[in-house]
Amino acid sequence: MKIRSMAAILAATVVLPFAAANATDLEVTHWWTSGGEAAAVAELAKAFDATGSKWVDGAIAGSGGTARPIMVSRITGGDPMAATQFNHGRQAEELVEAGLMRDLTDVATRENWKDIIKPASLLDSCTIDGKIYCAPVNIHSWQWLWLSNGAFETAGVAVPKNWDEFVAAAPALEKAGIVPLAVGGQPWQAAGAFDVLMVAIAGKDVYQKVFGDKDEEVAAGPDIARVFKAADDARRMSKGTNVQDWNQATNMVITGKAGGQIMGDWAQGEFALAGKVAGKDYTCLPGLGVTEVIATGGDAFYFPLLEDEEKSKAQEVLASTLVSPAVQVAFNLKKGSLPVRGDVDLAAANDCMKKGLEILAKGNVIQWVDQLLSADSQKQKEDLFSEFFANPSMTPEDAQKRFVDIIASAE
Amino acid sequence: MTGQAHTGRPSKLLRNLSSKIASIPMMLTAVVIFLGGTIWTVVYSFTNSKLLPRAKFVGFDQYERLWDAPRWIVSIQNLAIYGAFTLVFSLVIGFLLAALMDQKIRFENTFRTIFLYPFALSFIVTGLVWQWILNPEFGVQSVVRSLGWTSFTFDPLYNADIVIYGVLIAGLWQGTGLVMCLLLAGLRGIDEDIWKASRVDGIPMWKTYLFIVIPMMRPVFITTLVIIASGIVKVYDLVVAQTSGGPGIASEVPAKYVYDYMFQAQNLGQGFAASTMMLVTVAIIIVPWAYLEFGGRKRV
Amino acid sequence: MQNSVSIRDLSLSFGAVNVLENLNLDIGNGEFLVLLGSSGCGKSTLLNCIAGLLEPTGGQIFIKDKNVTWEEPKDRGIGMVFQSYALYPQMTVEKNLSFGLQVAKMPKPEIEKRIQRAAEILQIGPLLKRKPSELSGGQRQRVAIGRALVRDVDVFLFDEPLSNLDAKLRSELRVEIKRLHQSLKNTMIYVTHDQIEALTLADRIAIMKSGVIQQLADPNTIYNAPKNMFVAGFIGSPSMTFLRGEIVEKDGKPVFHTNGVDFSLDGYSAAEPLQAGRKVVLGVRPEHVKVNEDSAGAEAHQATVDIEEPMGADNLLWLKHAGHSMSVRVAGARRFAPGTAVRLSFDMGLASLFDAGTEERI
Amino acid sequence: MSDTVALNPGPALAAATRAGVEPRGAKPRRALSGRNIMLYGTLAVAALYYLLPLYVMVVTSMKGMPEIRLGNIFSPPLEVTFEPWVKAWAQACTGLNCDGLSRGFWNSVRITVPSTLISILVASVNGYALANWKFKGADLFFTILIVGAFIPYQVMIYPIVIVLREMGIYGTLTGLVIVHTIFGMPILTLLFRNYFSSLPEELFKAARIDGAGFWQIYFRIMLPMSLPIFVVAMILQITGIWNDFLFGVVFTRPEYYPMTVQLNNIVNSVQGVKEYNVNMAATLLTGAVPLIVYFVSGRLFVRGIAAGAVKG
Repeated sequence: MKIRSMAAILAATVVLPFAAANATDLEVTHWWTSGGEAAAVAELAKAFDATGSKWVDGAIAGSGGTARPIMVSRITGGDPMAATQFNHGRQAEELVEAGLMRDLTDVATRENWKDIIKPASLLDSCTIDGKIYCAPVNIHSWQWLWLSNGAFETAGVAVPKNWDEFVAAAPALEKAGIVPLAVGGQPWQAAGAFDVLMVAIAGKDVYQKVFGDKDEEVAAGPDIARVFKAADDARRMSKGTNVQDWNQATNMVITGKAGGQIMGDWAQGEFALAGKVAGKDYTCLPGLGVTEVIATGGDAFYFPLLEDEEKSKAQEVLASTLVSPAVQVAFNLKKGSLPVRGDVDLAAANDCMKKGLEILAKGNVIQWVDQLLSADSQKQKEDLFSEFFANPSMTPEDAQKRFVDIIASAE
Repeated sequence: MTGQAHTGRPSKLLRNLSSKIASIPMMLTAVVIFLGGTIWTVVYSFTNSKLLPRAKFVGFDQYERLWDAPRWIVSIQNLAIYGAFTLVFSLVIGFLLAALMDQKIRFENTFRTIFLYPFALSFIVTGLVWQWILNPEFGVQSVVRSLGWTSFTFDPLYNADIVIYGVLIAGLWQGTGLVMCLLLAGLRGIDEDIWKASRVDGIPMWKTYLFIVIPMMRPVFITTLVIIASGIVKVYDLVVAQTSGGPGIASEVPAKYVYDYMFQAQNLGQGFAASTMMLVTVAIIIVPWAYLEFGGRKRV
Repeated sequence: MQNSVSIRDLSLSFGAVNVLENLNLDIGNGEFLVLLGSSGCGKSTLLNCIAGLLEPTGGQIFIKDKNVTWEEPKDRGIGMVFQSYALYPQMTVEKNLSFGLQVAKMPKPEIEKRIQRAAEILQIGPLLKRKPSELSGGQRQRVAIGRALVRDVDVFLFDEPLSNLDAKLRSELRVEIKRLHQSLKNTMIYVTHDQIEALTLADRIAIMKSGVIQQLADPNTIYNAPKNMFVAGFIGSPSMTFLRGEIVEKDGKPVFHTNGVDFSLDGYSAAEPLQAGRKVVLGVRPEHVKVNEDSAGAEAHQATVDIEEPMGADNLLWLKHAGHSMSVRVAGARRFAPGTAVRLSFDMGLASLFDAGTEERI
Repeated sequence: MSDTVALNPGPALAAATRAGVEPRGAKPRRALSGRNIMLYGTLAVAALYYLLPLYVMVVTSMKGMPEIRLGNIFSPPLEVTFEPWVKAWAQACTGLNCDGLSRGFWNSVRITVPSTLISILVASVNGYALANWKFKGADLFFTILIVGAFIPYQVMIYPIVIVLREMGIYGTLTGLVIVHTIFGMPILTLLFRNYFSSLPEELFKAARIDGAGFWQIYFRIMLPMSLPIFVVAMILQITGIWNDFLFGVVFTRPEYYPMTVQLNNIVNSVQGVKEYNVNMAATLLTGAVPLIVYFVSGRLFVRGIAAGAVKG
């Protein structure tokens, strides 16, 4: 206690001369803890601190699975933070329904979010009963196949331009001792890869029918059967990956130990960090080179209802800061994600990012699975696909049956 | 004996009052947290609570889904395998080490410290370091291969059939030291005359251990059993740190199912149903035993 | 005599097991009462009830005419000495003695005075600064007695205080306890399973079995006129010889008859008329039989020596007599080879006669 | 060694204390007998298995990343560097805070000290009440408690969040201390109950005759005789609480986050290169406190267990 009060006095004497006396501390929780992510968060913090309030960082590493229970506990436990990260989608739905979250409709109307936030589906995810409860900050898309140019050179085949070519090249890679497709052991990677395959192979409409409308018949139909066949190929090609984390799998592509990886756009941060250049050292194929779409997954900030008047005001300031153009540019460049508004200029973006921006501009977007399915169904899917990818004796037909069950029971 | 005011028996509630007051934290913990929490969990397992608990009852739906889930079945099987082997091996290894330590050896303190120190480390650390050692590219396998035996294969963490034994190796590493300590303490509590008697009678040492000493160590075995068994049921961190349940779902355990469904899947009802199944299993095994062991007995 | 401790209808049961059943007992002021019995007879339980360490299921306990049934031990005016001494290991002897007084918030000078007095009486002055672990068994038990002494109470309770000591120390401390009682004149209640302690120390002995007092009397009565066969058999070493037989009438007088041998009952004062045909047991203590080497004689009590056990002062003979085995005590100087034929005569005034059915004294 | 025997008068107590110190098995015969070779050989092999991970941790923590990628994990470092240690302690980032584990160290101390003390105090009083002042129904509560030892912590998070919220102490240090006290209670109460039951009952009776009440007997008679079991309880609690991650992070606010949260952040920084050397250094740093406690008091630990857990 002594140390704390001393620190408070110290802080008071130091801060007072510079900042406004009524600077408000807002605690923000998130699970962005890697180097690139932290740099991106720092942009948010810097911009917010400039408004006269203070960003108190509450980072919890270990992905949303570790962090979310903590956030939810604190909100329901009556000791909420001022703002917290969730993914686009339905993760915070019930907290909103329980009346624990702050309604941002005023800010959104004032700043005209309806018009500036693109694609509109992002704001739809934030909207419950006509009210807006979150501020989207970025778009992360999953639809990418990252290929190691070096690996294909070693195997003596051309770098594939789409999924089918990639599958065809696999035997050559294997012969050269290269794992064709790196799939890390974490369950969400296998499930994500399948979803990407679905969009690419079965197309947008089927995807929307299965996940959006929860159409069992389509899920049991031939289109999805083809997707499972492709997943079976992917499973065969992924044998020998033997790593857990996605970035270790990415590292296999970077070092040429693996031919490719289906992973979201955040993977390019790893390539950049390793000093690799898009087009020369590696190739990125959005939509697996088959169906060029971008799914609008990503992150948004939610604001728990606080009693403190000052803090409530600061929450609104933070919300508007997050979507402001300058912050969007600075944050997304560091994060490697796409901005949530179409009216900003990302000249500094690299090749792959630009490809994404183009697709986005064309409006080839879909809602990502997180926005369509409940976390529960997502978890069931993860269980299914992590088992499927690890267990060669599970037939695609059996897997599809279980997949249909999950879709049937989804809400 | 006349003329004395007849003092009646004081109120039952007030007898042993200090003891009762002092036990309030224990009673509250037992009743509010353990019992109350359990009942609450069981009640809400019959609801379709998602992120937040809510009382929309759906009967046995959650249980039907639970027992249809391959992952739950695998978790139960894994727990059975892990539990049986942990129980047997930690008792056998722990007892063997304790018996060896009890041979008036030199450097007893050193050996004991070596065997016991892993217990000071968390399961997270244990899982990490064994993941590292069992990693085929860096660890034991690569070292043996680099020594010339190139076909040597030892990759338990990447082989779905044996991954749970990889977890077992780490779990035993962390826990057997404590078991050894407990049993060593138990051995030291045996009257020396027992050894003299069995020596005079010419009973072989192993027989003395098996038929005389071990039965005499019943109380310490019970304490040990409680500690080991409660650890087995709760196993979670180790698996998360070492394998994250993989490859696939091959090393999933029930506690992880509970946690994942409660928090990652945001399906409290499902998590509670899984918890309830665990609690029921524990209750069926433990409650009668615990009551026999700790309940009815009078202190002599 | 005013009663110091009175027990009324005391019962205690653990679950379905009755340890004490409707027990009544009055102990006079300054009396030394020994509770004697084998283990499990309820004697320690009774003592613990008196001390307030066990709550009775029913009945009442009075100390100095005050109903203390539900009082705390400390409010009963008792001190207690335990078999294992129960000294607080972390405290010095002095602290052990003063602990209870400190708890009672007694002024320091008074505490010191009492300790000095106790130390003098028990001759433990030089030990006051030591820890219990540095004392011998006998010293520890003295300190334990001292702890009761400093409390300056009316009633002393001893729970087998000498059982953990070796034979020599035991007899020494026995004498000391007796001396203590003589000088302090407190009421003492003493639990033991050792009949020698009981006989030597007690003003009165209460022999217990299965939670019931079998006989309550002075040592002499207990020894010579036991109330029933249990008491008769329990007291005395070696045990009283029991001969099963019946009363027959001979020459108009009742006579004890067994295995074709008659015992005249002259000199035995029976409490009830001895009818012929009644099945009875005759009890004879080893020292109440006279052995004559001369095997001829009018009385037909012929016997042969089976085994001889010389014990120094005494010589114990195991005899075969009329199909019974019988122990007889003779002076140490008189030696008998096994097989020797002897003639016995009995001192019927000191013998006991019990009903074979009820086992009660007739 | 034998002095401990003399210090304790009660036979049971003496046996219990001595028990922790003296080996009792059959005596060894010759120095280099086949039996001895077997004996020490087995122990040495076992010791290797237990030491290997520590060795790997230490060695890895002193290598640079390039060396880790190349070499095998058992080879000693070619170039010893303490960079990973420095980084783990003072530089590793969690979100915006780049001050490594040092940030959480004092929090861990602030959590561990009161939690250990209070949980031990409560559990020892429980054990004492159960052993010496048993009241009707006490066994029932104790049985529930023992069964409670088998409940996975995760299951109890929600109910406890609710209880703490209703008490108004959610997110406070007090709340966390209570949570640690609750979950330490079953095993500790079992240990203390067994220990106090093993003390001679006559001592307790003597103290009651002397007029001491519940608390006086506890503090003045029982506590001074119970050092060994308190050491055991302390070791168990310090280890458990220091290593706890879940409660520390769920039931407090960021300013109280213990060291394990930073460890988790360093080890699980998913989106970045896995720095094994920093991970290992962080692991060792986090484990240092319980490890030191073990190395220092391991001897008392066995003695305490001998005194407490053995008696049923």
